[in-house]
Amino acid sequence: MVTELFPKLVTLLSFATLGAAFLLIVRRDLAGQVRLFAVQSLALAILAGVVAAFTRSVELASVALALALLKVVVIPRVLNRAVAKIGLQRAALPYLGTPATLVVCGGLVVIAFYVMAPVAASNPLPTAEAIPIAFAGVLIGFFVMVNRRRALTQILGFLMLENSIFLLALLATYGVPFIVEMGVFLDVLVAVLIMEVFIYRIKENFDSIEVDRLGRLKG
Amino acid sequence: MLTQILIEVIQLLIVGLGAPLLVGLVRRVKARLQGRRGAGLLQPYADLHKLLAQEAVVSETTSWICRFTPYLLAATMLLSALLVPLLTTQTPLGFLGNIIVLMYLFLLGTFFLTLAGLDAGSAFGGMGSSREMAVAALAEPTVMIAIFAIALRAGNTGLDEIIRRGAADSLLLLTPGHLLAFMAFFIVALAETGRLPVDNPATHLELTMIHEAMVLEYSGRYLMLIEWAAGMKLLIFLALLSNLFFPWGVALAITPFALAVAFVALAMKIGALAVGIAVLETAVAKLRLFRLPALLSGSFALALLAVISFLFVK
Amino acid sequence: MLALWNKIWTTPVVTEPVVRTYDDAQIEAIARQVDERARRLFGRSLHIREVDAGSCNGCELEIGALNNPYYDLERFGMHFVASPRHADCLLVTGPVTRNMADPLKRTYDATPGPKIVVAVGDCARDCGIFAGGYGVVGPVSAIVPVDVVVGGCPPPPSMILAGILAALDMRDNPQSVRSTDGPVSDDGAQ
Amino acid sequence: MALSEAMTLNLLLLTLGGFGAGAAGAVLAARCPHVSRLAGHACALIGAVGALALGAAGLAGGTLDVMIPALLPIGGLSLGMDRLSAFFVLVIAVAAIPSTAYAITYTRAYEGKSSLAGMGLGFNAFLAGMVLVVLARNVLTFLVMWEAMSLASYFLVMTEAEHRDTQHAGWIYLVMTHAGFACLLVGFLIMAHGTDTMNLSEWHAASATLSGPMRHAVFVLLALGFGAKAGVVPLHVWLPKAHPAAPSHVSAMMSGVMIKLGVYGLIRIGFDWLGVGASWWGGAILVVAAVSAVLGVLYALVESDLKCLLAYSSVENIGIILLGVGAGMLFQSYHLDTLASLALVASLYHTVNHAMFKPLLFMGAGAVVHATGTRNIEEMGGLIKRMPQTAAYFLVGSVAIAALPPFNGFISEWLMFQSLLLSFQISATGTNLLFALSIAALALTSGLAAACFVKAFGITFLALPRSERAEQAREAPWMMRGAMGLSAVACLALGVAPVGIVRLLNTTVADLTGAQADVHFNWNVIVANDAFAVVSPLWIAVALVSLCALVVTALRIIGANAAWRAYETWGCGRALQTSRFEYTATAFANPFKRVFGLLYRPVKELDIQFHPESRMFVETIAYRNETRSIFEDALYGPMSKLIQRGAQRARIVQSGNVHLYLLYIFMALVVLLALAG
Repeated sequence: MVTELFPKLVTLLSFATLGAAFLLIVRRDLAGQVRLFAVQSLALAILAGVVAAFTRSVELASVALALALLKVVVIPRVLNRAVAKIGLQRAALPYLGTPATLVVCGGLVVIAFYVMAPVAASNPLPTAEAIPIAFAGVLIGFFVMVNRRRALTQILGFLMLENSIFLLALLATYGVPFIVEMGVFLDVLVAVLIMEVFIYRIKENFDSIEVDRLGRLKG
Repeated sequence: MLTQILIEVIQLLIVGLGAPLLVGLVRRVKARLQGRRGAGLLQPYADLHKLLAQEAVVSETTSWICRFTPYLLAATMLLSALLVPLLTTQTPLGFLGNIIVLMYLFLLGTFFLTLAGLDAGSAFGGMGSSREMAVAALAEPTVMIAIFAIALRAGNTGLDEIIRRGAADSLLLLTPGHLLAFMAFFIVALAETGRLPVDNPATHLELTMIHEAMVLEYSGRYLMLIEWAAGMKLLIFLALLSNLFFPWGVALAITPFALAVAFVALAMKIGALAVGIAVLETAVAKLRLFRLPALLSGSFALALLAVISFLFVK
Repeated sequence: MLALWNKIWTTPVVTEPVVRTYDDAQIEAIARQVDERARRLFGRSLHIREVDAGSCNGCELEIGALNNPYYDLERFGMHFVASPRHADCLLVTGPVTRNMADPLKRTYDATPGPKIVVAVGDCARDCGIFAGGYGVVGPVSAIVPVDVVVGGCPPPPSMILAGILAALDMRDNPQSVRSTDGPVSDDGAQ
Repeated sequence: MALSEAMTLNLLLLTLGGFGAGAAGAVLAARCPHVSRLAGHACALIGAVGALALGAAGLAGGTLDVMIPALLPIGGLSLGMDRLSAFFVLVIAVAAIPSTAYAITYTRAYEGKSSLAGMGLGFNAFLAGMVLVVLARNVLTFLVMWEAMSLASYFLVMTEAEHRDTQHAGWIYLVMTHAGFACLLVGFLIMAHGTDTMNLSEWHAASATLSGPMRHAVFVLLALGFGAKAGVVPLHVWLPKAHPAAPSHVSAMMSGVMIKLGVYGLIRIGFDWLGVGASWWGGAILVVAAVSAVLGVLYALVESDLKCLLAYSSVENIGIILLGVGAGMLFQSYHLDTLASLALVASLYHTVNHAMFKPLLFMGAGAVVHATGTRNIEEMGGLIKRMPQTAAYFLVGSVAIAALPPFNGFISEWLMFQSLLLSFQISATGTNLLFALSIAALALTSGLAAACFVKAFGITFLALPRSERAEQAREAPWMMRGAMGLSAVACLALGVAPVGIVRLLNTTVADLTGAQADVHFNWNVIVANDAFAVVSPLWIAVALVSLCALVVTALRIIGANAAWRAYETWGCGRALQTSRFEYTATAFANPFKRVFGLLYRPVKELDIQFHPESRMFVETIAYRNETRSIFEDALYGPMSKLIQRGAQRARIVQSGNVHLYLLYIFMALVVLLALAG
């Protein structure tokens, strides 16, 4: 039963992260996007917990705990603070409209499945069949960064990308070593804090956080 | 033979008599969520009964289409009630058609209702018709792709067979494709039955209406038939959702006990979905008409993801 | 969204149990009586079409209040509809102006029978302070047959509700008096 | 049942004799338009009935082998008939019989205006050409008949040549049809060269000798040629111009049948001449078909010229038919022969259905246009009261073309859906996704088609008349109504009793794919693919009717108020209800225009002239809202410019100097000799 249940559960939770990514694309207001990111991270943390339970790995369990703490609680809080300070409630400002974005992301999922299906097939782990989903998340994260005009939503794209890479590692090899994972988390936290400060600076200087306007800085 | 006739009669009665109760339930829960007492559960019966006693005022510019449509609409819904497996997977008239036939029967009803909306020559009716048809047409691809996803899983497009396969699969709810298809189908069900956020069934403002604007000309028994049919459509969609995606309790063999269990299970599943709809309708606002394509394309994306997940993640 | 749910969860049902805010004892009695009978007959159904025949919108504000959770018209099985075709009760406010006389008559004719007409407000009863104005045709009863008149400027929601309930009572017992208040003329086409 | 060859030959002679007599009669009686008209079309009717019998005989197993070497060079006139040919003869006949009967009365309107002798000659030649194309058995016969058919239809399109629109339409038709013909010619020559035979029936066996690239080249060329005739996107541009310009019975035949011969050709190359092809062939046809279906119906939806709308809807239906052809080719390349047969059965069923309801709709449109004097549906309305029978028949056609039960379009679309849904048996992910998207396209198409025909019927026939001509419209004469009634009954019959025809089609496609589709029947219940899907059209129809009756009686029994009273339309108490308040066709299509704005590129212009004294007063408001075809803008515009520029350049060659011309001839000779050597 457990051996049958485990891959199903992994696939389902991976799909949940992908679903959260899709909803994040559709969502217009920043606060909702941040919440969706938290939801995605939560699904990821649960997934890590499930894998940890299945492999009886204490290291992975602590990674799951750290992930939950950092990405479900700390980073959303930091981002919410930034949202509150900037005062932009509905400000995704994508280049493409919602239906077009959905079409593009659907296409990215298809490409991810197409590219990753052989990889998944050659990997012996029971979690392998969800690898294409993780890869789709990576592509979508990239696309969100490309498609959004505002700096804050680009950070969200970056965080989603990072989540998906974590997922990919988890599915393909049951996670990278503990110390590396912690280092990455620290990096992400620092990156988010730095970017937050940058956003304030940009906001103060330009009275807007549209990335387009940074083009004026060049000589 | 007699049991088969009995089952079909029970199905007709469940859909025909249960529809007003379902509408009453949704309204009651909504009223409670809005901090009101609301009308009783049986209020829709009183409404329909009253409409029957009223005379019908018909626009003088209309033709036979306007008077024929309510009967056809009620008949298509009753026919759907005969096809849908409500209590058992051995629906006697299931051979009449599969799930695609069901969708085309709904489209037939919509086709004539939109014609009737144009018949009186009022601007409201035309507007309602145009919008209803737009929603119906845009919902169609999602429906078919969701059906494709289901057919992929069950290897069949017959309603009975899909349910039987589903009931045999214990890990059903953990299949991502299944859940994605459910979400897609749920959004389509909201659009097809004119619920929020697609259409507001309780609006009084002509310009925000879709379904209601189309039937502004109807009165008396004609209106009664149309409202009844709308209730039946909601019930059939909810029954489809609950039995296709949560096929628990559906009688696999015809025994009185199994049928009783199936009836209770069906009532509970539909009740839960109805409460879900009421909660959703309290929480979300109606979307602007031209934001609807985004919603429907979202549901289409979900359905396509369901197909992809069934194709790749077996 | 969570904030909304919290609000919904913590807000009790605010609807008044029975009409008791108005001190007119007679109307309160009618209301209570009709309400009881309404329960006995497993609910009723009345669909109302509101016609503003030239009112100052004071009455409309009060009528609008009928829909709020406090008065909750829906619990009596009544609700406002968008078309006279769907209605069996017309709620008419204001002195009937020249421009609205014809539409009012058409609305009345467009309503399927059996139907009742409730005139709301002093203006609807006798043109109120607008009586004799050059743009005013007359009270509602000069255009369409009126069943019940609810006086007041504007009448409070409870009073309007009582008036509608009284009219409903009359519809179910046609042998009772046609009108409790105000003149009735039968020049409207049936 | 074996039919003697003499009998089929006699039927062929009857058919061609009918058409020949019609043509001769029309020309001989040219002085007397009335007689010319009657003779031309009555004889054509005999020919059409002959074609019906011929087709039926062919489907029953009759064969034909006619060879007259003297009549044509290089191989002579060669005719033959297999089941596929017989089926298409039948399709021609079922559309031609009502259309011709209709034409007998309909053409009265052209007396004194156009040459009826020319029309009779052209119409008969057109019909005969079509029959002979599907019977042709060698390259030259095929090409000659193809050209005869195209030219005859061109002259019929030019019936009202005095209109500028017609001239334009005729010109575009001529260019497109000849571009297609050129592709066919080159393709046929390569094929004949590669297989070393001009005999079409030998190609299937000989195609194996063709080299790979050659096969691809032949496929592309022939597909382009047949696709241009079928009117697939983006080769459809001539269709919405030429079909409306022709008289309605001709439009009925062009839209109902002639474009199907493109389908005939595609089926021939996909399943017969070239053998089992590469999988990208089927994929390409599937994509083109899906695009044609969706774009065709989208353009139909915003059209307010009734006949133009019907023409665009033909593009859509060709798309649906080709979905089956493409799916069948794909299935075949994956060796799923029973599924290929199912897809082809669906496709051929839709072909015969479309040959019934499209002529019906064109005949209805002809009656309406004749009665109101306009093709613009914004000036119609209220015709259901003035032309009740025409309205009823048009409604039948609309419901059938919107693929709704219990009419015939529903059955073919249902079969099509089943065959596409069964694609999961292929295990190639890219192909699976392609199929998923074509299912979505077909679903979108059927939804949009319903919207389109709600508009076409609703705006044309319902509510108040929008113009004086529409108000004074009269019902069509009995002969025209009878022809429409015949088609309407056929639509219903094929909708509720598809069993016989599906059986016939199954044997027909089995000749092509080598396997029968897995379709069983049980008391009018169709069971596809081992109980994968079940439908019972007859019982659905019976149940619908009896449930309607049940509702009526139930209402009577529980004592519903049966009184009803007519009163004016509710317009918020407004005094005047005129047709100006009605929703227009443009308004009806507006949501679609906005949703699919990317494809329509709507142009909106609002021009308000204010009173010179004050901006509070408006003198005139001009509003223009039109859609442009992206293909004409982006594809054909630049192309025609390029050709014009090229032609300018080429003018230097033409100097007028005789010596120079002699030099050209000499150079050509040298080059030829060098190549031959």
